[in-house]
Amino acid sequence: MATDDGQVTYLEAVALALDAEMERDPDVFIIGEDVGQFGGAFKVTKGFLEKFGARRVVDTPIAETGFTGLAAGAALVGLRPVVEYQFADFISCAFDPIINVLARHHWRTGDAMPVTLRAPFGARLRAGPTHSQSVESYFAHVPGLKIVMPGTPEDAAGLLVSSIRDNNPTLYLENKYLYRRLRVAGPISLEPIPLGVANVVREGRDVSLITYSAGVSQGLEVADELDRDGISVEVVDVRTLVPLDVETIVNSVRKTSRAVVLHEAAKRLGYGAEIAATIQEEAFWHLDQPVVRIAAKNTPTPTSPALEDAVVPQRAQVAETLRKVVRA
Amino acid sequence: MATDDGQVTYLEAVALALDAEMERDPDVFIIGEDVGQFGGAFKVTKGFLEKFGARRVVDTPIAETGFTGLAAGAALVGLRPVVEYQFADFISCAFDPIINVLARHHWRTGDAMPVTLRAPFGARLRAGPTHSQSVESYFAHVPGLKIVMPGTPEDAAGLLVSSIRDNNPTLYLENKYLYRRLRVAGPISLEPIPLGVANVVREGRDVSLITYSAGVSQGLEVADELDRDGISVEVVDVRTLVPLDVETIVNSVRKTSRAVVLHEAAKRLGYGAEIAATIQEEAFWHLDQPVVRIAAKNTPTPTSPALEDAVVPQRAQVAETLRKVVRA
Amino acid sequence: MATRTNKRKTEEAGAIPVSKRDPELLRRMYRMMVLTRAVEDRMVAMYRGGDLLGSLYTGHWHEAISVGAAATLRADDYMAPLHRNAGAHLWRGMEAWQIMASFMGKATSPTGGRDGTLHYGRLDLGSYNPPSHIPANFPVATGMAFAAKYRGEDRVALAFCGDGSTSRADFHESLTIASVQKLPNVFVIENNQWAYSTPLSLQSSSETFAIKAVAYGIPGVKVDGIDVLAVYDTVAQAVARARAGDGPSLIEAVTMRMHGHAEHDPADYVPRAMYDEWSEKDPVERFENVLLEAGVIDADTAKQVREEARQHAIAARRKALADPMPDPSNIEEGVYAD
Amino acid sequence: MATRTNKRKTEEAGAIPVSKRDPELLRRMYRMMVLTRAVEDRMVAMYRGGDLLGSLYTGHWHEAISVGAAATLRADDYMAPLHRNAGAHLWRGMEAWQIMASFMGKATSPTGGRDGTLHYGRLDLGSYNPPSHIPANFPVATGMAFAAKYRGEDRVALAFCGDGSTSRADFHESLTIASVQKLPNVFVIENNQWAYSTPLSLQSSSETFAIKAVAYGIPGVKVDGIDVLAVYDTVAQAVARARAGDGPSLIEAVTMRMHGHAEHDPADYVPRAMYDEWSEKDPVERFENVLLEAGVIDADTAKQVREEARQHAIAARRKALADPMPDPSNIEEGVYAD
Ligand SMILES: Cc1ncc(C[n+]2csc(CCOP(=O)(O)OP(=O)(O)O)c2C)c(N)n1
Ligand SMILES: Cc1ncc(C[n+]2csc(CCOP(=O)(O)OP(=O)(O)O)c2C)c(N)n1
Ligand SMILES: [Mg+2]
Ligand SMILES: [Mg+2]
Repeated sequence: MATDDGQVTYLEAVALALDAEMERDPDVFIIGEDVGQFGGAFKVTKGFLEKFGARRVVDTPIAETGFTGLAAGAALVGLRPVVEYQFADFISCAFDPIINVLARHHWRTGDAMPVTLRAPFGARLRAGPTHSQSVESYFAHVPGLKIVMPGTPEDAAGLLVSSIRDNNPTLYLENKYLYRRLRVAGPISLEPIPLGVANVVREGRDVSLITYSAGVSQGLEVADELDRDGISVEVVDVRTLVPLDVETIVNSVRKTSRAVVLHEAAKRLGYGAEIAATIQEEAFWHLDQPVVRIAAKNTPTPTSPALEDAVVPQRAQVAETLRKVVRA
Repeated sequence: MATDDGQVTYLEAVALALDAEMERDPDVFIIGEDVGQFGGAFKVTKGFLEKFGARRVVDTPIAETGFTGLAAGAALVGLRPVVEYQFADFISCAFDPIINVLARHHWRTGDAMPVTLRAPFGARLRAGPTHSQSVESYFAHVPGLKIVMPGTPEDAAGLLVSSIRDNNPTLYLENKYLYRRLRVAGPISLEPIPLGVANVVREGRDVSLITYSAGVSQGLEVADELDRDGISVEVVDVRTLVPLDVETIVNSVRKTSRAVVLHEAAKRLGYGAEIAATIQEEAFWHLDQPVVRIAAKNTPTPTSPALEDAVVPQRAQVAETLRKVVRA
Repeated sequence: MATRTNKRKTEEAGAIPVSKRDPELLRRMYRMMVLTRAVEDRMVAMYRGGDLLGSLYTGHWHEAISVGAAATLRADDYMAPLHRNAGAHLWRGMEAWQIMASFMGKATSPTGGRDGTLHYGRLDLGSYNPPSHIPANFPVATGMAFAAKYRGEDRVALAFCGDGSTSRADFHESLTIASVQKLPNVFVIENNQWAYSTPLSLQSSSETFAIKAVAYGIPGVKVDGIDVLAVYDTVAQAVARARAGDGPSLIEAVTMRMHGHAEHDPADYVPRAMYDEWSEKDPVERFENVLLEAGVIDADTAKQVREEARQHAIAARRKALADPMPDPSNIEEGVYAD
Repeated sequence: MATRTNKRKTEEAGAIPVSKRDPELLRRMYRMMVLTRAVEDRMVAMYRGGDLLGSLYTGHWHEAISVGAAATLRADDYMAPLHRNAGAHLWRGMEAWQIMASFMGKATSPTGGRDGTLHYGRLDLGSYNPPSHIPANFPVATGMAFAAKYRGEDRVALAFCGDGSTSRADFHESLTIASVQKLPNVFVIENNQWAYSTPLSLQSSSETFAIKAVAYGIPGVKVDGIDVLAVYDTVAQAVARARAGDGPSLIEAVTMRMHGHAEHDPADYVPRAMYDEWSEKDPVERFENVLLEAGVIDADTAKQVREEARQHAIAARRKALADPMPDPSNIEEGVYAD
């Protein structure tokens, strides 16, 4: 499934991991709108129907509440459903079963609930307020859910494998802007990457940039840019929001004494709030500066390009903030 | 509607404000499950059906998605619906229309969306994981919603009046543990209290306790207790989470140099994260200590008393934390 | 007894004479209905006496539905009950003391006191433990049925909900999916005339609840919910249909909620005349009379069954009372499975 | 043309001869259908030519439904459209250039470029501007109807959705509430055989979509969605019923989605034969022929109407293209109303 140039895109990484897990484990199936013959709105499951049949590649009516609850029931009796929401925005229609049926169940009963919830999310595609949402903050407060947000093709593959094998409901959020923009040399490893382990994707001395999803590649680009000016940015990809690898984050901040958190979700109660609050709790005496949050403005995501660019964090803004924090 | 001893409970304050607004403005109506003849699960609308009739006191089928959307449509063409969710837990079933229909509408179109969403929430009643949720964090990230969480009968009245008169969708969360536990001497003022203005409910020198809802009375009790040991706690009731009165919070922290945030919602991405992140952003150089969050454990809310008490912040824990922060 | 409400319905539930039925099964159903009543009566006393933590939901006049429907299942079938289904739980092996323990927040409840009241399902008995949100058990039941079909097993999944629950997303979306996927589901609506204080006229405008099956192209049958044999036959037929791979059915069983929504609710919104009318239609008494008339039991047996049930409930209370409250020290464990 | 699908249905839509109808109204409907087609054809070209920001949703073969239904409304009635209803918008006074501007993210779009594509409703024209979530417009339409009834006005609210949208919570819960409250709503299902790539067989098992009305105890009528007069008559009857205070109706109008779900979608999952069959049933052509035959228009008029529509679409494009893109400086304003 590599592209002509032998490279694997972020999207293909997702598809490869899903394919491998469906091959490996007959209890894994995929359910969602248009995932069958059509191969999904973004074509992640292209070819899956032919390969695995309609029994395991299940097209559903437009009924997010219903098919999410279905996944819960199937998981309770031993299957490992993977649920695709066509756009993460529509997961709002499954908010109730996710938080009340899936998330709380194991704690209440001890029964396993191995459901993976896959959803393409995010902005920068000029898709407007109800096709561009970052949904992690709707769910991160809810005990019992894991939240996985890969920022690279390698992580997309390894973290999806782990999500599917995990015995908990796992919200696996695919940044649709990255789908065809990020690519790495194939073949790609399908070894599971443990949930809850952050990745220091670039070591640095002067400031820690704590981020995830599209923030990782954006952060690395900015780090390269600042490097030329002699500013050394450590980029920490948290990879999973829940569980959060506080230790890696705190160690980085202890080293650099400065922390900036970056995500494309809106600022108010974005996950950056949790990260910033935690950093100052755990590494207060190491901080030379307050933790700064770079995030989208507290507005819906606009459609029109100049408007969207004004709302969602841009590279220049990230660079400028990092410079300011380092210089301060 | 005062009690025999001339006192007004938190619940009566809500009822009085709703009653007054319905008397004042014929466009205000109340809709929800069992709000009519039954007067609502907690009896906030007791007597309303007789007084205002079935036209304005509307019992609905069990259809939270549907009646929330109905409120949106009615508001768009000029009415001012007040929606009651029987328990805040069930607002999960209306998450989709609240965030996608109500919250984003004005920003998209310029049309007003004056809907008040009333929901009794919270723990300490031994009601278990799906009858005790604190729901503010599900919504606080969403642009376009206001979130109001009164901690006293006076505020319950004045803030409900303002919520109903506000031209935005407003989530007004009633702490059901306080309903019959808090009472003040009547008559109670029905003057609107502006949204977005925090209240320093007790001045102090040594530490700022930033809180809301049930945290206010709990915080005041603890402050009294610590006062006897010569510890002076300033208690700030933020009253509305969105908009948040950052200035009052920051002024308090600048004065005391120490901040503790208290809420009964779970810690991870509870609203305390936003408050703590903001305080360290805005008052970093005034802080003698990291901002500490006191919150429920990251578990669902248990039913059994000892379990629930172990999860939800208790007075002793609040006192101990404040002592520790002051001494550090 | 069962009335046809749409043309796709399968054969009318046959009025098999009592004498042609398995007397052992009949006696077990009778015992379970009597036990359900005794346990719930005992719990009402416990509620009044302050034994319980919070409120109490009971299934008075739902015994024929709970027991009649559950009795059609094999042990390896799935069940997704709600708050009026103590009888169905007991049928499947739930202990009376454990139900009580749930309403008391005891360590011995199925959730160890983490959840409480009606949240006492046990997956080891094939029964889902639902959250408060109704009818969240409906989509879950479609998942159980989906898994059975996926694996080529002939298990079925039976779910219950109330008349009020039919208004919700979960009802509509699960029936839509189950019918399209031809899942082995049986959905039973317990129409007890009320949803909390809300009467049928404010809940639904369809002629019956069974007729809502038309919207899903599946059989819809309305049945007398106080007649345990009618319930049994109707559900058995739907179960057989599901087991045969012919897809889901919807059954409306009509009864009356004879207590408040929960015991804290005096239910003074219910017209007295309704209680008067329905108090004549006690499903336990009715079944007892049927069995007495048919000679399946005699008066002594009936007396004995009732006394045993009473003693069982008393013993259950004693055990539940004596059971320990949970230890809070491990409360943060188990949020996540390993 | 309209077929009865449940007994509570009101009178069959009368087959009023064309000659007995208001020729002005007929000609306006014709002009609007032609204009809709011309505008959408132009937008397809614009999509291909790169004029638009993202994808394009069109309503080819939905023109009779959009125009026929909207034409039954008074100007002060409410409408809650979705993504196949350009014709209904145009009928109510939306400008073609403004529709284009929406797909281009222009400052002159109804949302000033904040929202885009199909999100171009305008409350000043009585039309709701929906979010992407389908059919969120249904509950909103019940609220509009509720407000009319609340105030004792005789306005009605008309809402459209697709076949796929009927599976969702919003459909079921809004119809449940509207029927219980007897709200002045008319709900139109545009059954175009597909929901994105999902065929009817994977979406719903009910015999028809109209028959789902049975679940709400309201009239349900299935109508030929390419016959604008049949649509008009059927919706008009439902509107009259709603206006008279007799409650909501459900109408299924059958057509075919002749383009992809949106223009990026080649829709190769659609069997060729379906396109072949349906390309014969162009609603615009059909209505033109009806009017020509009845002498309401002549060939010259038809030609002229088509040419005017084409020019109108061209001019609309020109204006939309020339319109400014929005200024980002005030993007944080307006999240909250004053
Ligand atoms: C989604 C949701 N909304 C509201 C409630 C509160 N509630 C609990 S039971 C009930 C009435 C249920 O009526 P019905 O379905 O007829 O069941 P019954 O109690 O009559 O058996 C309500 C409104 C709930 N549990 N879930
Ligand atoms: C709640 C929700 N889920 C999924 C989608 C994605 N989606 C947009 S349109 C569509 C198909 C709609 O089909 P139908 O209702 O038949 O309308 P049509 O496009 O055929 O006119 C889907 C799945 C959505 N908009 N909203
Ligand atoms: Mg009921
Ligand atoms: Mg369609």
